[in-house]
Amino acid sequence: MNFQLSDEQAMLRDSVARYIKDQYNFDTRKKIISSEKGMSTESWAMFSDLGWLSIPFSEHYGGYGGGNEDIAVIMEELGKGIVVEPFVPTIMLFGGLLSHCGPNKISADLIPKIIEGRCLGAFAYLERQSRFEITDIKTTATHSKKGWCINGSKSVVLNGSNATHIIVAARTSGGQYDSSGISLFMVDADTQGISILPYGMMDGHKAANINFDGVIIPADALLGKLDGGMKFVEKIMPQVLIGLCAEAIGIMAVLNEATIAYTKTRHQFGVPISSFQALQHRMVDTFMAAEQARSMVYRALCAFSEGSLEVENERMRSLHAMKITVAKSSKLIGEEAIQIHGGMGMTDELNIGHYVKRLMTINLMFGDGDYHQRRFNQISYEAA
Amino acid sequence: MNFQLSDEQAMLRDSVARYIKDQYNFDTRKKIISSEKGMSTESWAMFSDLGWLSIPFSEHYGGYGGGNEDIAVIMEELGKGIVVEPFVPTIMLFGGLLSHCGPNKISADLIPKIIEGRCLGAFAYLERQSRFEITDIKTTATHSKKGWCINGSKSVVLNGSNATHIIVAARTSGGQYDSSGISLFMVDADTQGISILPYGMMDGHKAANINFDGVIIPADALLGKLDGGMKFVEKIMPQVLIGLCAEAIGIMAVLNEATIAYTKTRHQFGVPISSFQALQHRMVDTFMAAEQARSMVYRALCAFSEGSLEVENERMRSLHAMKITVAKSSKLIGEEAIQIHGGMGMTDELNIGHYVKRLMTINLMFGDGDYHQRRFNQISYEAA
Amino acid sequence: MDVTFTKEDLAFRDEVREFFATEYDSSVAGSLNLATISDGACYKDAIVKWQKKLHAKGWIAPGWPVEYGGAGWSITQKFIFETERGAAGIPAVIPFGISMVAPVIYTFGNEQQKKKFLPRILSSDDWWCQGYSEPGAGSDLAALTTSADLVDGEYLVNGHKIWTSYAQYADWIFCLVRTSKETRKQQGISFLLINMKTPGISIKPIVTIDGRHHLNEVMFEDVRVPTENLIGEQDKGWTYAKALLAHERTGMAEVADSKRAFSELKERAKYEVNGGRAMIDDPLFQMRMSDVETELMALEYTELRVLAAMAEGGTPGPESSLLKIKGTEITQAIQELQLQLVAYYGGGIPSNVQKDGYGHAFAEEARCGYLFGRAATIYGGSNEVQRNVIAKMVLGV
Amino acid sequence: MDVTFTKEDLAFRDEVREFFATEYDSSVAGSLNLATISDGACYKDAIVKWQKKLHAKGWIAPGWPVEYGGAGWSITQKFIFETERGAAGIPAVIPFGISMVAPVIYTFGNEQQKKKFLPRILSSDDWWCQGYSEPGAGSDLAALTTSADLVDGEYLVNGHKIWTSYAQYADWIFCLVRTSKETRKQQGISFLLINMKTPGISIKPIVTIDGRHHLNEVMFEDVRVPTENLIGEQDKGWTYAKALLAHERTGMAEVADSKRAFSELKERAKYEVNGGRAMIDDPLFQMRMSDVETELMALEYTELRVLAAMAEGGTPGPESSLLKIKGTEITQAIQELQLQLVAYYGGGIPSNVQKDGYGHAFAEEARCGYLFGRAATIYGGSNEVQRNVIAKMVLGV
Repeated sequence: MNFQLSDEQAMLRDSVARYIKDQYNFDTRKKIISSEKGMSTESWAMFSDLGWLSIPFSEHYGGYGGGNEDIAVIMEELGKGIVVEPFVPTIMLFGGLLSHCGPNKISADLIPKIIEGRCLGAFAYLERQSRFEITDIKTTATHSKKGWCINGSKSVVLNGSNATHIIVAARTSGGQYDSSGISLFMVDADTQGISILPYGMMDGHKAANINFDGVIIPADALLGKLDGGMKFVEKIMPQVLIGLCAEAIGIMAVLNEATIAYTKTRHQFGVPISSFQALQHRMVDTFMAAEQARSMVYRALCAFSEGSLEVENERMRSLHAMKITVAKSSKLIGEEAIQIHGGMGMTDELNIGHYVKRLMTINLMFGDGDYHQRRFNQISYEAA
Repeated sequence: MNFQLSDEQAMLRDSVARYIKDQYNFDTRKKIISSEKGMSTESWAMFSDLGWLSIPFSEHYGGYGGGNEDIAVIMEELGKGIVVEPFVPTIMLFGGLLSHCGPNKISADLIPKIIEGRCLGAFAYLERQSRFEITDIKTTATHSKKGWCINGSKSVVLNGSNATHIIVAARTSGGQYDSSGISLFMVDADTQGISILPYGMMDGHKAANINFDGVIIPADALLGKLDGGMKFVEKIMPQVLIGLCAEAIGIMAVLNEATIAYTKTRHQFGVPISSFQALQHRMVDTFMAAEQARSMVYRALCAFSEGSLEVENERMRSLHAMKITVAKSSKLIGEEAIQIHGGMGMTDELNIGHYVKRLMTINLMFGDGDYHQRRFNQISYEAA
Repeated sequence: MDVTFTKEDLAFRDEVREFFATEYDSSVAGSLNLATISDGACYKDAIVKWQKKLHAKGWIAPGWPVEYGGAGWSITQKFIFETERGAAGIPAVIPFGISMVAPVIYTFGNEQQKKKFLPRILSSDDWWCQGYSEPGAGSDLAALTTSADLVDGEYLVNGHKIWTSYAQYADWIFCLVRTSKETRKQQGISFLLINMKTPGISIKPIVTIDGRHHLNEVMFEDVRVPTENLIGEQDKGWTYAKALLAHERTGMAEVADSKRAFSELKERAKYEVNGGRAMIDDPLFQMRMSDVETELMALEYTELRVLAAMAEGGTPGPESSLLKIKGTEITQAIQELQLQLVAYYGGGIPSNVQKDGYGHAFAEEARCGYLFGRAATIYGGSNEVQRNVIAKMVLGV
Repeated sequence: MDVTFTKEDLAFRDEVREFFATEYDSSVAGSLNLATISDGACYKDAIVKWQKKLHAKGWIAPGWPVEYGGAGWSITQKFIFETERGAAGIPAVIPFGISMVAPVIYTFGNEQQKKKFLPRILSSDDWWCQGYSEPGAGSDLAALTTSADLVDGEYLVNGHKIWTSYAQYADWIFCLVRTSKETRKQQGISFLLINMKTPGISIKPIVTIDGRHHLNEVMFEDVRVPTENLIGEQDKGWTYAKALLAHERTGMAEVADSKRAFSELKERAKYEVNGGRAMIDDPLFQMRMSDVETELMALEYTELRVLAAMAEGGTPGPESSLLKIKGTEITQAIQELQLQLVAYYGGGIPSNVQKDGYGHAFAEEARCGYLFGRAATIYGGSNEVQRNVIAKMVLGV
């Protein structure tokens, strides 16, 4: 039993850490998020050069063939730099779905391009009404003479405005909440009938609302089986959630360290505020919250590792429990970081608020803590 | 708008406070609870002499004609002495039900005896399976030649072993959970077929499990209307809950004071532990919790006062909210009192644990915090 | 104990409702909503317009002594007014003039100062801001270093104030300044009124984590202030400020506004749906809601108890700190639930997207409310300092 | 990262399961359940009987170095053993001998002491108790005043220990005593082993709020202790005790036992019904359960991380305090839910009523568990002191 990184993983970690330290400081990030694209194409090219974009993809496509642990290693370090480039939407969502749908013509075409940094992807699944139920989909794909015709509106599509390609989850059968009638389609971002409304998220990432108005795509744009889209979404979910939570623990580490450091320099009533026992005990609680969150990420990694003896139900429990714990720890750590930084923590100028806002956004992605707690309760108690 | 006691109420408060200070100290109480009866008949006679037993009863019966506020005044002071005599079961439950069922022969007979201290009462409603649902009643009362025949088992009947008379809630129609098929019956404690198993509760009060095995009682032992028992229970509930919560705020006051005093005398690391900021802030939280609980008791008192403009739903919301808040504050204050007293707080010898155990028992009576929160949610949100 | 309303109280309530319904028209309300709050001039105009209406009615400063323009209301009337204001979704009067500097002026100021300043505060012709905090002196207010030296019969003010709300709109600022260097740091502080148009004053906006401009730094460089602008005695300013602080905290319970915010939350929870079920029907969300609502119901009565005690001649003690702590915690808890309710949409849909109908009607409000709301437990004496205050008073250490 | 089980691990797990199933027979289990715990002799007999079986198997002290009788297990094997023990509802080995005094003896004791004490600890022939706390020195352990003065080649011990668990069963007590009055209070403390049968020792039971007798005061009046019972050097006892403390805390996570308690809770929640609905189906109760269970799932891995780091040669640092804090908080949280589950019946139905079938099968266990469980955050270095420890290590102040 060990929780140590392999030599390769340690190298990967150091590579990301070094890049962020040398080339992605807070000022650089500020410039990137205030640019029109909201991301740096130079950075993205560098990510490709450094091999990070190849990590989860099979050697078959020219990838590194890495697993959840490797993703977690990268994501934790990206979290420390609150990097806004679209690693999650392009590599983990778009790329993940492509990997699982394939091998097929589309994956053979696009995955190498992703690895080379020439294809940016997005996954359009959310709709205005769907909240955290991914299966709540009203957007339709119907047969047409030329292939498929897509109609509907998608909300908060991560990387939606920069993506060259979009995977759209659309209803091909069943009612509004049916999980079995959803199919995935590959759509070129410049196809006629698509209108994209981009905006910046509070975490500095770019997202978009996308309207599909009679968008015609070829018959072979269907990914995998008809009505079988949710199966692929379920397949990528463990890695996506683990990746996001790993990013979160990177952020928590930064926030806790920064807060402790601040209390040592900030003087009130003639002494550093780190000497106030009430604050000390609260910082102990944030320390423990970060450790517990990290343990949960490790637990999920172990549950989904090859050779794990865990039954499916236990794996899913670990996954939900991870998201719940990360949500709670994030909330505590984020709010205490601001509170203990006092007025300074409230300013847009300091980095603290930006780390907190990224934590808040991660909490929202693919279900907040309460959503996962409901699911956890369901499979833990109701089925019992 | 004022929250001050009337002169009469202030006198009543002082009377109870003086009695407890002079004649009901912790050692006296210890002797009382280790006695076989678990109560002091001398104390009870004194309560009668001092007029406390007459407070809620109508002048018509020789009572004082007091209201919820007067009850709250007494109960808060009784709480400060963690008095174990059966004021709640005899005066508020048994007496309350009699008052509301009457005027009739039974109330005209028994209420004066209660006031004189010659009648001790109990209300047998709970059963093994019923948890907090008062309407979950399996005990039956069926017509018999001689009147009614009662069969069933009641659990945790407060004052059950000392009561001369017992009001029994029994099912006269409907299924196990129906609220409309429950009737109340007056039963002499020495009627044939009754077996009583007494025991001490953790709070030092006496309770009993009571078995009714073909107990025959006269036809006129039915209180109020057939199948209408729950109406009376609902009528006494506001006063009962307010009284219990008033007792709780009396206890909270004692615990908080004792804890603060202890921190000033207890030295660790060369200084009084009251100087530790982490403890100070926690004691501020217990102070605030006690104030919030007190405010809720006042709110409920106002909601149920004559002339209140609150609609029924708002009154009930205040009642549930009071029990919820008292439960939460009690838990915090009780646990902190023990924790901050350290090892001493764990001993049976010190009074702290006994105050905490009474708070815990109050929390359980007529629904714990979660039970009331469910009800609160129901009438606040689901009906909305 | 008596909190029932008399006939007169009920008549007063009807009058208040009527006034709000008639006078707080939608054009005013429209300018005050969040979509336009970033337009400062528009925001200020709307506030002033509304406050002038309150003034015309004689209701702008109910808490003042009647002789200076107060309304002479009973506690019950004040409670009714606040409750109705909150229920109508009308913002509270901007506190810096009416509830912060004015009580200091009418309690400790001279006749000339009262005549000069109070009428223009009542009429909202002067917008005031507060110059207390400094970069090195946050919760430790008395550590301030901004100096006012008597030179040629004038005070020469030099220093740096921070976290000054709405200084960008202000005509006047009331400042704590150091007029002598005593050993005890609370001594040697004076209370000075400074015209914001005086040469040497500069303002630097502070953008907060909600992306907006509420706060400022205010710099003083050789700013000349006439001695007639000194309140009371020189070096005694700490006493005046302290009297004000407990007053300020009492007003921080914000029960009426939280009640309004909570009822909005409840309304919204009916229309936010997850998997076909409205959030208001979700047992977990219900519990989160009632956790907050019951705290708020308790705080409403805690506030009434404090107000009633003050009406009996008491002064707000540690209870005022309790109101501040609980009030701000509840405000934040409601903001958290608002944000939780909008889910993804809290992440970042700006108002222009809302207008296009793609977005979410109250997502931006929820996000900015939550983010700027984090300040509530920091300003006005951080909640940590309030806990110290209570500890001192309650524990007697 | 690797936490998967090898074939050998799985074989070991089967062996452990088999051993527990065969050897921990119901007669032992019956004597250990709560109904009889008040019968001290019976309780002690059952414990000793079971521990002797573990000893015979060589599994009584897996954590010891192999040379003294340890099992030489890997971290994974220790984890498996603990997990299976918890799952089987078997109590942990009484720690005072095996995990508390023994590591001090084999690390700092001399050969004679090792030979004399270790075998009888392994065989459970000696029952040990801990003499650390004193009335004036609780969490501030080093403030102890019990003295041991060298007189005629023996230590003459005088003083007063308190909160001593199970002293009523003990053959030996290990004590911290003051052997010289240095200015720094941690100095001048020695680590002394004392036979409980020595004249001058008296025991006074402390009944706790659960109404039971677990704890004691132990008084020493001119108790003569041979110098051969001194561990290591005189006046250096604090160093030895400190090494032990971190060790002790690491064992306080009690994850396996909490998992067992939680699964019992879940089982019981199926049969406790409110208005016809099982509590396990109640959304509020579900949330209370998962709040605790997720914390426990995290703690299980936090503990594994600490153990793995220790196996790599690390020493437990602030993480051991984390395990103690979180472990005890979780234990208490489960106890609270157990108590909540039994509702009214937690109020006080004694076991004799249970037997009559009127009562509630686990009400007394829930009540006493909750009440005595309050001590978990107080003893072993209160959680406040643990937070101070982490603050010091993590903050570096």
